[in-house]
Amino acid sequence: MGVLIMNKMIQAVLLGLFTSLAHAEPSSQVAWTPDKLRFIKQADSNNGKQLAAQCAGCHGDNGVSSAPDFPSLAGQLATYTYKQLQDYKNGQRIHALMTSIAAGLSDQDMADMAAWYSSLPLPKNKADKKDLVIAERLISEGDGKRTLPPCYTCHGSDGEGERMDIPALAGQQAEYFAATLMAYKKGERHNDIYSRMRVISQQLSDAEIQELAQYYQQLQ
Amino acid sequence: MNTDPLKKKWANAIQSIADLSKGDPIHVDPLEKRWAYVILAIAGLFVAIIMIDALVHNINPPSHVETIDSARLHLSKEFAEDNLGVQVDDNGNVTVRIVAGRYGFYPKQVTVPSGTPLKFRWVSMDVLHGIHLPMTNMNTMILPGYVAELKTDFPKPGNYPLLCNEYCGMGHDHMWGSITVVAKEHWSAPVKIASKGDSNHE
Amino acid sequence: MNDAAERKLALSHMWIAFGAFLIASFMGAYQVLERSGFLPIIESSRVYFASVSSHGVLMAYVLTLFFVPGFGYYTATTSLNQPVWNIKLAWAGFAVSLLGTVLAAIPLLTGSASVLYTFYPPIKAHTLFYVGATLLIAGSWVWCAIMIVMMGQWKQANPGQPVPLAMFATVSNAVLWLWTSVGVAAEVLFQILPWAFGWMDTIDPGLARTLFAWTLHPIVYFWLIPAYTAFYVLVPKQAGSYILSDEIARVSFIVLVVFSLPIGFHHLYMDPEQAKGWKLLHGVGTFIVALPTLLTGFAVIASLEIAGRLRGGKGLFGWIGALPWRNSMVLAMILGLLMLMLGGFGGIVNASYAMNAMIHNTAWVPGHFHLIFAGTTVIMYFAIAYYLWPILTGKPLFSNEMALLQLWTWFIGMVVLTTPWHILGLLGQPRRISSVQYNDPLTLAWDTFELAMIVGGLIMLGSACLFVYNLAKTQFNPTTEIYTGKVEYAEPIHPVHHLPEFLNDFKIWHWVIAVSMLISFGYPILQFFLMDTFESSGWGY
Amino acid sequence: MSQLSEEERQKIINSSPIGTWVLMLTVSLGMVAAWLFLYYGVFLPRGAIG
Repeated sequence: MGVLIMNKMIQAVLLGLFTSLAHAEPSSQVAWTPDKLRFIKQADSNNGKQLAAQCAGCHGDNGVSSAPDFPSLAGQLATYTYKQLQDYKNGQRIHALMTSIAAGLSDQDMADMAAWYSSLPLPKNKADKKDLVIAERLISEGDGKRTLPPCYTCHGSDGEGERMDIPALAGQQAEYFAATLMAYKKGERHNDIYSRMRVISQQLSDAEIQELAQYYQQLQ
Repeated sequence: MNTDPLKKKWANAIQSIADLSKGDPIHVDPLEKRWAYVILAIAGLFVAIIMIDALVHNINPPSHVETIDSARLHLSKEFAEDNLGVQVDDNGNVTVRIVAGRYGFYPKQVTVPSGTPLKFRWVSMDVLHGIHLPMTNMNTMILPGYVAELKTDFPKPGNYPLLCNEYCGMGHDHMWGSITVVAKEHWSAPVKIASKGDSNHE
Repeated sequence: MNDAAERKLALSHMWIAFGAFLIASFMGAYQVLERSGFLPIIESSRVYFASVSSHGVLMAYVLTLFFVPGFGYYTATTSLNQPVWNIKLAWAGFAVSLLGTVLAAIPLLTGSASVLYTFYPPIKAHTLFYVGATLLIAGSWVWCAIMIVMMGQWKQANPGQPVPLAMFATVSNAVLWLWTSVGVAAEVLFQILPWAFGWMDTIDPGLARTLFAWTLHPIVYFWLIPAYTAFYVLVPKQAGSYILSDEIARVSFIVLVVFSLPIGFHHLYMDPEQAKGWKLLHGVGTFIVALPTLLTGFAVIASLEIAGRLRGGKGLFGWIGALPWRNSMVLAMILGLLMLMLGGFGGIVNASYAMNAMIHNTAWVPGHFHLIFAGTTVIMYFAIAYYLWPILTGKPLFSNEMALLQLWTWFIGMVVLTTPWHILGLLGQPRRISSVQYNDPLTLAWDTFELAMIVGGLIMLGSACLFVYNLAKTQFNPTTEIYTGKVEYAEPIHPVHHLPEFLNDFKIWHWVIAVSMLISFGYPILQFFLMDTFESSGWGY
Repeated sequence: MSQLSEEERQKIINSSPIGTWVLMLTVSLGMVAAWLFLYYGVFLPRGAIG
């Protein structure tokens, strides 16, 4: 993994050197061609279940994480999980552990695990009392003045996600959720094609991000 | 297709037109006949104006039949993420490349010169979109699988909202960006720096 | 001749049609309120787009695909004076269309088919919606077959005789609809259904839009021909006048059928998947199909002029005031022609090739087609219903006063609704938005027009309710009065004894249509199989 | 309803609809004017398209 980071650095330097010629790499190598979608649809979730055993430590036995900074994967769209694993492997998304883990996985492994997690029910967390008006407003109406589409238009009215790879958000760990949006906002995470999520998160205040995280964690 | 019946039908047709002279003539009021000439003349006028502008002055709707793999846009060279927006080639031709995807335009904002021929190349990364700049003729459908190319110019400087004008899903109302048109003399071609794409990625 | 069976058949069709119409009218009123943004409580894109989709399907498909056959069956039986051929089959067609309507309504109303009535692949609706729509259309083909058979039977029984104009017009519409529905049928059967059922992974939106364009223009004339039929064969009689020229009327119907088919690309002017040469060809054809409408306008107004002069109207325009304005059929035609004039102008602008860029997909477009369809077409459906209801139910119309009020309010509401719509279009407002989110001074100018549209929309909703109320009261009023009137068709000034075959049959015209469709759609469809296209997977919304 | 003799009726029925002719002519010329205005006054000034 150290090697990978080194590669990244070298890449950055090279890009810096030949600015005129250089083309930044795409934010993901994954493209949802009909073949790729069929490949994911036909994945073997039983094999995925066995492979996923090694992930339980962080992501929970049934893909429901107990550690606040690790995401729950249960009920996640297979396309989304698959794309994240690919992006880790190809270096478009960086994580101390995941980068090296993904490096050891084959396309088939990734598809199978993604299929297994998508077959599990979304996590359910008990709601706390405090009302989340700001989040509800953003999710159902967005904010035209900031060109913020309502969250539900892409992520679904029940946070269930949407084709092709819009992630399900319902029941996600609040801390992880907030950290992710903050990473998008700062540009530290950038594997969203055409920077769709970066553009949106840069319009959100930190407070709004916290409330959205809370809302989706308790959404069932 | 077997053409014999076709021939027969036409024979009949011609025969029956000949019959007209025998049978009672078609009843047409003289004024009605004159009215028929008037409407032919009106339709002819409109068609003539449209034809001349289309064939002589090249005033046509966007009809550039070109296919593209919408699923792999971000991996293509032309619509790679740091190749979008306004570009000027060595001959000074301005090309604007914008990707439409639910629910936004990428890039969200571009600045172009007024009174200058502009070539827009629009693509969709997902479903049907449409694009219209109110008070201009910048109007085209964007179909996944096709490049919508359109050449136009904007006579009046100003800030124009960039509206998606084709239903594309629940967020359709929110799908908009903007195009800023600045007077030709105040406009300068954007300097393309790879570090833009670079910063996106590190 | 006892036509009780035919009357039942016609009534059943028309009640489904007008039931759908009433439901869709409430949706229309809701939509004009919602999209104004004045009532934040009712703002909801989910409900709005479900409503727009249902409104479109109910008005464009259900209202028309039940009214046209209902009116057609009764016109056939009364003008030919022979029973409907194979009435069991007619009921079967009715049942299939009704089943299709119900099946499509379920996903539509539950918001799982918010793809608008033009389908919009690669956005994928619930499969049931496509199945329902297919059955709805398939059922209507039965009517086409029966109309064509009945005309054939009549011609055999009356060799050399001119087919009554009313029947000729009705059959022209049956022929038109058969040719028209080929495009959408091909799209649904070969692209959408296999894709919706998962037998195919992908769909080519370019081909789908091209095939839909095949249907999208002539379908408008399928809706409109019953109105023109009434203009020619019912109104003059009601006004106490005559058909100016039976032959010119036939020529108009034939030109409508033949030229409304090969011109669908004026719906694709702004599309990238067709080349400009083809668009120009279809554009020229579009101007040709305006001619029969202008001829019709002249002929039917001339019939009114004769009526007015017979009633003592003098001078250049004195006849206008002398017309029987209190006859619902005559009033409806006058108002219908006014709306046809306004909407027709909008249509000519749409048709004008590159100028289409000025208004494509803006509010101008719904402004235009509401004038032509909800205006001219539907107001004549009203008039026909007011005329036929006493005949079909055997009871006098509940209230002629109410009918006149209803027609006037429909006209006024329509003008108040569509004028701002056209202006908003020129100001660049997109047609298919549920709310205005743009933070831009340019778009703030839209508000006042939205307000006017609400007024127009509410007037029309009231008018729609009056219409259905009047029909229901007529039929279910416990009255002892018996109405024994029969349908009376207008006579031409110069009776026709002999007609050339091409003015008395469609056999020849089928070949003309086949050739023109081959020319105008052959390569544009073929190209998708020649160039290498990239098809789309299905998307949700 | 005015009383007309039969030949008066026939005369009216067979006379040319001059009122209609004038009416239609006026309307259509109005349309031509409006179309030309939109084409040269609104469409073309909004920028060439091709």
